[in-house]
Formats: sequence, structure tokens, C-alpha cells
Amino acid sequence: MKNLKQSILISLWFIFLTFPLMVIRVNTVEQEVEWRWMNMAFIGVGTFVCSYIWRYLMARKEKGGNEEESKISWHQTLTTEKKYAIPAAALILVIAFIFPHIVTEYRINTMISALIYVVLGLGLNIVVGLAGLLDLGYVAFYAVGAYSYALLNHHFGLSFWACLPLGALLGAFFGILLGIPVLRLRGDYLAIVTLGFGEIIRLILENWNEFSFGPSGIANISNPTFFGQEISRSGGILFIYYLMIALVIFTIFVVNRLQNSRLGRSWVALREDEIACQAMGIDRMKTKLAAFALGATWAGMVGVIFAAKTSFINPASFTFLESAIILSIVVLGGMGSILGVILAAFVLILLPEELRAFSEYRMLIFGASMVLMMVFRPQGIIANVRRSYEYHGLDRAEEAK
Amino acid sequence: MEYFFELFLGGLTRGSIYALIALGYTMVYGIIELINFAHGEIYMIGAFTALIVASLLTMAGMDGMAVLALSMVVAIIYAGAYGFTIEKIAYKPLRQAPRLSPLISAIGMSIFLQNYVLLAQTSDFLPFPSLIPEFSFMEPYEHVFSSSELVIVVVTAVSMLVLTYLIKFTKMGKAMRASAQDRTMAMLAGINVNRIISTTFIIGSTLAAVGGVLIASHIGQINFYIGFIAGIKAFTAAVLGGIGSIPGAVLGSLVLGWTESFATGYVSSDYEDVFAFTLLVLILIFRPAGILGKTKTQKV
Amino acid sequence: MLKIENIKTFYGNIQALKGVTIEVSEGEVITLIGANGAGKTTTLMSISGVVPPRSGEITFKGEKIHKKSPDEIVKMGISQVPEGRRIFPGLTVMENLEMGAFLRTDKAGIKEDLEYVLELFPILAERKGQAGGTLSGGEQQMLAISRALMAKPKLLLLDEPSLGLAPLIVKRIFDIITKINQEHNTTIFLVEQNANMALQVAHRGYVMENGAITLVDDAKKLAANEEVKKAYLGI
Amino acid sequence: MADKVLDVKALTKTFGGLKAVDSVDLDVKKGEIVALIGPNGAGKTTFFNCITGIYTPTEGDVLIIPPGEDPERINGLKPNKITSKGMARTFQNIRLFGNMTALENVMVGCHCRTKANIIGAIFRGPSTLKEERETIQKSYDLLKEVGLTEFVNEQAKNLPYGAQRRLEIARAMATDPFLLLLDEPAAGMNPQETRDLDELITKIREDYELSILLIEHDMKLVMNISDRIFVVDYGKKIAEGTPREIKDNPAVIKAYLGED
Repeated sequence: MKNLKQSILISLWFIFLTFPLMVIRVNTVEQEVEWRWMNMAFIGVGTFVCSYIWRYLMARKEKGGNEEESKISWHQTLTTEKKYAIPAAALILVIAFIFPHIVTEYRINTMISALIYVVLGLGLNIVVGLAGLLDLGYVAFYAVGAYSYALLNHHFGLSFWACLPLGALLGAFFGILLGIPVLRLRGDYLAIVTLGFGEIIRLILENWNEFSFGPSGIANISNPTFFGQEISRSGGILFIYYLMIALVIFTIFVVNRLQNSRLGRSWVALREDEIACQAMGIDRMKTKLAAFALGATWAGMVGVIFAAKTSFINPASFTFLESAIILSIVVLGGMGSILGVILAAFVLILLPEELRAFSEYRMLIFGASMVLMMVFRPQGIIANVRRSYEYHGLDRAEEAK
Repeated sequence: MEYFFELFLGGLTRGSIYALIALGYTMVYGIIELINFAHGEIYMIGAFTALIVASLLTMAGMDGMAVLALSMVVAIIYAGAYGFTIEKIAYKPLRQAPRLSPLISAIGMSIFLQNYVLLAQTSDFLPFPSLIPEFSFMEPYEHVFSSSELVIVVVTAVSMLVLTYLIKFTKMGKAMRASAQDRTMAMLAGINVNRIISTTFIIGSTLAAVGGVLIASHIGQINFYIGFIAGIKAFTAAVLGGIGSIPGAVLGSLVLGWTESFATGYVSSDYEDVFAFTLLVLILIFRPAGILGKTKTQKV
Repeated sequence: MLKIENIKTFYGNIQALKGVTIEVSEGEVITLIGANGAGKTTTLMSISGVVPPRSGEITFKGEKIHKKSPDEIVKMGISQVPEGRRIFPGLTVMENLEMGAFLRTDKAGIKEDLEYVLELFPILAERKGQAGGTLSGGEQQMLAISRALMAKPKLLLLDEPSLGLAPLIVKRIFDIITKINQEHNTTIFLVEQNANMALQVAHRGYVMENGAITLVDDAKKLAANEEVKKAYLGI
Repeated sequence: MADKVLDVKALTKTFGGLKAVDSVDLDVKKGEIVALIGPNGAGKTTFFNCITGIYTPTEGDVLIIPPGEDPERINGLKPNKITSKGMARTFQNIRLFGNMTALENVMVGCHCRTKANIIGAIFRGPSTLKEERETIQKSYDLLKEVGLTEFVNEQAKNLPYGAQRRLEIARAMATDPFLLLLDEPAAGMNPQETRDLDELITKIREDYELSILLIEHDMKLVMNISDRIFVVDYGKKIAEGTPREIKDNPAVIKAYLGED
């Protein structure tokens, strides 16, 4: 009874709250008013239902996540036990290989986009997920990569293969350039400075016509070549698809190794407690810089591929919104979790493409899910689980004594 | 010299608007140490609400100051309500969470609200009626300082004075300061801190709405995206002055307003936003505590 | 008057209180002693509702309070002088005192109590307009006690009032505590590390170890107890 | 004095006019356990923070003399530099890496004694693999030393309180210090845990041949294990000597018992 009353009140409150924006639409030119009373009903019913769900989730959250954590979940088994991991990986690989031959070119294109976001997500995951540095201007490094290929190709005719490492290097260079002054800053200030930096890069690209051709961008960027051979347009798409698959595999490989290395551990430690970290002899700046630069390297690299894929780029592709999308991939996937980030990238990028009606609401849902995730499941879809180490050798040595 | 004055007054107007928004950032940051990313969106929603109300009233045959006053009041009420609701949904459940969680939640809320307005209304720029009347006594100065600019500066100044009084001398204001300085102690003194936080959000939001209505009327058009840039700039101003400090927010806003005004006037108008962002980056790097802020030492 | 029954309190996953039971009668001065980190402060914070217990019950004058919010608890007449004094540094001495009386609306009563605390600690009257943060440690402690008294508490919780203060000032503070107890019949719950001093002013004492009560007795008897002597009276 | 490992001379730290530490001299000799005691708020932790680089001392010298090396002044060095020079610490309010396992916590401690870089991490060459194996081995051994083998793969935040304190010691030991600084290691422990800690500290000193400087409130522990004790009050040193001498020192009794 109490719940019902509360839900009705919440529903009424939201009807009030959304009334002017959802119900009324004025056309100031024609002097007409459009009244959309249906929306009011939607809001009323919707928030009424949502309030129940909210209460249920809140109660569940408060009852404690302790039990949940101790359970060994399917994904953990899948990624750690060789028995399952190898066949699963093989299956995915086969599907990935066949995929472009059984779908339309359009589908391949969207899949490439999704793969690009997978790599971007994994790259940002190093910075945000592992090292705990909230970078809101990640897209700037992506832009650096894309423009470096576009410009070098336009002015000097440099090939894709020459630009791929150059883009990565330039990404890293900019990462270090920005990182040195700003990494001393506290978490939330760092977020704002990186955001500012991202916007500065975009605004410069938009306004410095002599350098970047302004808002109209650069067109006719060459397709990649295959051992010096020109590839046809459709062949080019196929080629980029396989290239992306290779890059995703390479990225997973690298991130996975980094995660369980001396460096990776120091990133996680830094995220957990900076002061204790320093007391362990870890150089805070150097370690942060490594994470920042490495994340930027990946963004630069994917930027080059993005430019090659679309053969046209302009500053509009590198807005703050793009950074926010990449960030939400990392957040929704589960900070620090490779599998989670991959899943989130697929869900967030492919779903809107598949459900056209849904795509209008895409950003709305992104925003809402970022809030809801933080409130109800801050660890993301798939929580990152630290690796366990085994000591067969040690125990046996013990017994022998 | 006249050009200089024009830029100076232009900067003053700009700075006044920034100040109205920056106060919301600074008050919220002062009390819960959160950059309320969605604050710019409140400003935008305030402007949209005012536009709708003003249009309805105009169509109903009303005009003059009454339209301005009524739409301003409705915008303030709605902005306050949005501020209150946002805090309850996106920040209150995260009081105990690690620092980055509410920040991410705030970014999510900002994206959500932008797209909510985009879908509920339109993605186009909407013309905004100029609600502020032209005063006849301003006519001789119209070429350097318009009536609406005068109104902006005066309204901002009055808002500042009211806010300062509120915070310095009322019991509520003292409780706000107490909660900002030591939340646990405020609770122990019997202050309902959650209510104080809600109040802070409401006050900040109403100021943003005032800013939104004034600037929309001055510039003459709005869209769903105006909150983002204005929000970032106002945040820059708050940081510039020293986040958490109310006089700092005003001072920072004026400095930013003049910087932008003079830089676009004497250097180049293409890079208006670049100046603001560069200023932000430079301040955070060289003086993160801002002009009037104090650095805190971390406890070990 | 106050009954704490088997409360268990957690900070995240760490259990700070492992079933604490304490009883305080009206007009009494009781003390809770124990080592750093034993859970004394947590006990007070649980009573005040800042860190509510996960299980167990707290009743005050027959009413359950363990689910109430801190402001409701203050309203019922429990106020706390927390560890480290926690003066609002940017508020003046007067404003700090005003905050102590935040929930009260009886103007005349507030004025009366203000006069009473200024009489208790005349130095505060001299410092009226000064910011709380500029006071010395001893003055801050006096202000903290006065601020708590401004709420007109029936039960006063004091957390380490002697912390970091010179012996002479500690003695004065303890004298005042006794005075408050006698003059206003205010019940006092004192948490201390300075066990010697605390057991001198208290009627009864509780010894806390590792989140649980290990000893309860008359203050005099506790002070004479060999174990307590060795562990807490030091040296 | 040839066998000193830490020599602090006239160390002063002021915070806005307030002298938190006022011209304190202190030294630790090789193989010694030295305790720094004093009432709450006497400036002990500030002293620790000054010598471990978290604060920069206002005045005075902090000299370290690693065994077999020349004295070196370490004022104002960054904490990580000081740690890599051989001085490790624990914290009063436990600062573990909560979401990492116990073993990983100790492995992070090995950081400054290992070298693998980005390239090594990605390609896992033989030297990196060997180093990684050694790190695991060493960390495991340290966990065994402090008696935490049952918690190896447990997240640090889920460990019982006493175990967290011991894990902090193991993590500090992983940096191969010649001087270990313990900030209230017994805080919040019950008498049994404190007795175990007592044994652990003595054992660590024997097994690893190091010197220990600790801040502690638990008098029993301090009296049991310390070779020498320094007492501070109001930022000033008021006494130093063996446990026996300290017990009978009137200044100390006054500071602790608060009698006039």
C-alpha cells in the first residue's frame, strides 16, 4: 500500500516534470501549438512501472552483493579454463572468418564499425579501467590518427601501411604531450582537462582551414594496398574487415598480457591507492604516463583505419559525444574487463543498427544506462576478476620436506 | 577606445551569464565534491521551458514585461524541479561510491537530458522571442550596450546579492556552509544533510534557469545543445575562481567573460571556444586551486 | 535510558562491531575504554545514526532509534561531541553554536542555553566573531562541547575529549563534564583512551576490545583491575 | 657511529605556523627495533610522513645509511625514491589495494626490485618470464612468512582485519628494505593477535636482518620488543632510552597519565 502510494506520487511528479517539454510543442513561425497528450499517459504509466523496478533493484542492492561475488560465473570459467576457452575461441574465430561471406556489404561495414569501437574501448579500458584515469578526451587521439593518415596521404601520398605505425606513434606522442602536465591532477580535474583538450583539438581542426580543410574535411583518402597491390572497393572492405579482426585479436592479446604483468599490476594498484602505491616504490607519473600513452597509441592506430575505411573524414566525427560513447562502452562492459568491453561494444554499436526505430533513442539510452549502471551495477556487465595464481610446484616442494 | 568599451561591456554581459551558471557548479561542488555535469542541461531546460511558456502567452495575446516575468517564474520552478530530481536519481544513491562513479553518472545524465529534449522537442535551432523590452533611456548607448545586456548585468548583480545574503545570514545558509565544511558533523548537529543538498541543487538550478532565459532572449535562438558549451565554460569559470568559493565563481566568470571578449575582439573570433578551453587547461595545470581557492593537504 | 543490544556494525565488508551490548541509566556517567581501533568511535556513530548498525537494537527512552536518521536522533535528545572536535572551521564561534541549536525553535530557551555555555567557557564569549578554525585545540574542544550542549541533550556522547590536549586543559574539561552531569542531570557517555582520567569521573565503565565488550564494572573496580591496569593504564 | 642505518637530526615540520614536529633527533642502529611513542596527536605520524617523503620536512636532516654504503640525505625525495633506497612503511589506517588479491598486493611490493617494461610485458621474453616466476615465488614466501597462505588468492578487502595488517607488512617487506617502518601495526588487534604480531616482528628482524622503527600505542608490545624507545609529546622529544628507563621516566609518566 505504501509502495503504491509512493509510485503514484512519483508518477504524478514526473508527469508534472515532463509536461512542458513532452506535451507541448510550439511552432513559433506558424504560431501553432501541438498538444501531445498521449506522451503524458506514456510518462505516467512508464514512471509508475519504473518506480517499482527501481525499488526492487535498490532493495536487492542493499541486501548485499557479497554472495554474488563469491560465485564463479560462466564467463570466468570460459576465459580461464583451457578446456572451454580454446574451443570457444576457435568457434568465434571461424564465425568471424565466414561472416563477411554470408552477409551484405552493409552488414560488413557496420561490423567494422563495431570492431573499431571494440579496439577503442579496449584502448580506453587501459586508461580508465585499469589505471583509473578518467579520460574524457580520448577521441582526440583517435582524431590524431585519422588526420595523420588523411593529411600525410593527401600531401605526401604516404601509404596506409606507412601511416598505421605513424598514426600510432603520433597518438602516443600526443598522449605523452598532454599527459606530462595533466596527470598530476586529481581524478575529476583530470576528466575536465582531457575534455577540454579533446574540444581544443576538434575546434582547431574545424577552424584551421589551411591545415585541416576545416569543417568540410578531407575526401578521397586512399584505400589500403595489399602487398603493393591496389584492391577494389568491395575487396577493400573485406580487407579492412579482416584487418580489424586481426587488430582486435592483437589488442586482446596485448591488453591481456599487460593486465597480468608488472606494469598492469602497478596500474591497478595506482587506481586503488596512490599513496600506498608510491610507498611501494612505484613512480606515479611514469606509470600513469605509460597507461595514458598506450591508450592513445591504440586510438591513433584505429584512427588510421577509420580514415581508410570511410575514405572521408571531418571534425564532426570527433566530438565529445564520441568520447562519451567509448567511455560508456568501458563503463557498461565493466571497467578493466576485456570480455565485458567487447560485449558492450557489440551491444551498443550493433543494436542501434539492427533496430532502426531504436537508433533514434540510442543516445538517450546510452545516457540512461550510464546512470543506471553506476547506481545499480558499478562493476559493469562483467566484473573484472583478478587472476588467481597456482603453486603446484611450491606445494610439492613443501610435502617433500 | 569605444571599441574597447564595447568589448569590456560585452565581456561583462558574458561573464554575468557564466556567473549565474558557475554558481550552481560551485555550490554543488562545495557541498558534495561533485562536478555536476548535468548542470548545463538545467540551463538549457530552463530556456526551453521559458520559450514554450512565452510562446503560449504571446499567442494568448499577452505581451511586454508580463510575458518575461511569467515565463521566467515557470522556468525557475521547472529548473528547480529538474535539479532536485536529478540529484535524487543520479547522485544520492552514489554518496558512498568511489569518486569517479558519480562523475560518470553525471555525464550519463547530461547525455540523457540533451537527448530527451532533442526527442521531445527538436534538434533545430528555435527562434527565441526577445522578451526584454528596449528601454528608451538606453537609446543613446544602444550601439555599445543594449537594454537586454543591461538587464542581464543587473539581474545577475541582484541574484548575487540575494544569494550572498541567503548564505551568509540565514539559518539555511549557515547549515549549507556547515554541511560543506564537515558533512558528518553537520549530521551530528541535527542538520538533515540530504535536505540541504537538495536545497543546494534547487538554488543552483534556479540561478541557471535565470541565466538560460536571459541569454536566450538576448541571443534570440536556442537548441538542445546550448547547455553543453555553456556548462563547460561556466565550469571553467568556477575552477578559475576556485571551485567551492562563491565570490570566486563570480570573479572567475568575469575574468573568463573578458578574456573571451577581448580575445575574440582583438585576435580572432574563430577561436572563441579554444580560448576558453585553453584557459581551463592552463589554470588546472598551474593553479588547480583557482584564484580564491585554497589547496587541501591530503591526510595519510 | 539508553539500551544497546547486540549491535553489529560494518564499514563496507569490514565488521567493526561484533555484537555490542551497553546500558546507560539516567543521570549516569559511563565510560567506554579500549585501544585505538577497538570500535569505540563506531559505537558512538551507531548511536547517533551516522553509521547505522546492520543488526541489533538501540532503544532510547523506550523508543527504537537504530533505524532513525541522525537529525531525528538529535531531536530526541542525544548529541555528540565527536572525536577530533570537528569544529566547522569556516563558521564563527557564534555560528558554530547556532548550528548546535539547529533543530530548536524556542528562542528564549536557546538564549538561556547560550548564556549558560558562555558562562561555562568565558573564553568563547571573547572569541565570538572569530572563525572556528582559528581557535586553539583546547578552545575548540570547549566550543565542541558547548555546541553539543546547545541542542539541550538528555544524553551527551563524548568521543576522546582529551585528545591532543595539555594535561591542565584535560583536567578542566573533565571538571566541566562532571559539572554538566551534576547541574543538569545530563547523562554522559564518555569514550576515552586516557583510561585513568575517564575512570576517575565515571560511575561505571565498559572495556572494549576488537569490536566487542570484554569487561563491565564499577569504575573504581575497573581502575583497580590488574588486567585493565596493564593493558590500558599503561606503563 | 658506524652502524646507524637512519639518522634524523633536528627534524621540524610546521603546518601554517603550528609545529607538528619540533626539532626531533632520532636514530636507528643496524638490527635494532626502535619504538616511537607518545600520546595521540603528538606528531608521530607526521614524523613518519616526513622521513618517508610524503611531507617535505621544514627543517633538519634525514640521513639514511644503507648497510655498507655512504650516508645519504633524503629530505624532499619522493616517496617512491625513498622506498627504492630501502626504506619501506605500513600505514596507520590500512592502505591495501582492496580489489587485488593478497598475492598481487605483495607482487606490487616487488615492483621497485624488478624491471620488466612494456615490451617485456607484451612479448614475455625469457627474462621477463623468469622475473615473473621469481616475483610470484618471493611473494608467496612472504605470505607464508606472515602466515597468510590460506588467503593467497583472496581479495585484500575481504581479509579479516588482523590479516590485513599482516598483509601490509608482507607487502612492505617485498620492497627489500633494510629499514622497516611500522605505523601502529597493532591498532585494532585483540591481545592474542597482538602477541602473534610481537613474534612476527621479532622473527622478521631475525630472518631478514633488518632494522625496524615503529609507532605504537600498545605499551605491552612496545615494552616487549623494543631495544630503544623515543617518546614525543607536542612535537618535541621528551625522553629516549631502553624500555626500563622509559618506564620510570617522570616526564613520560606525566605525558601519559596527564597529571600535573
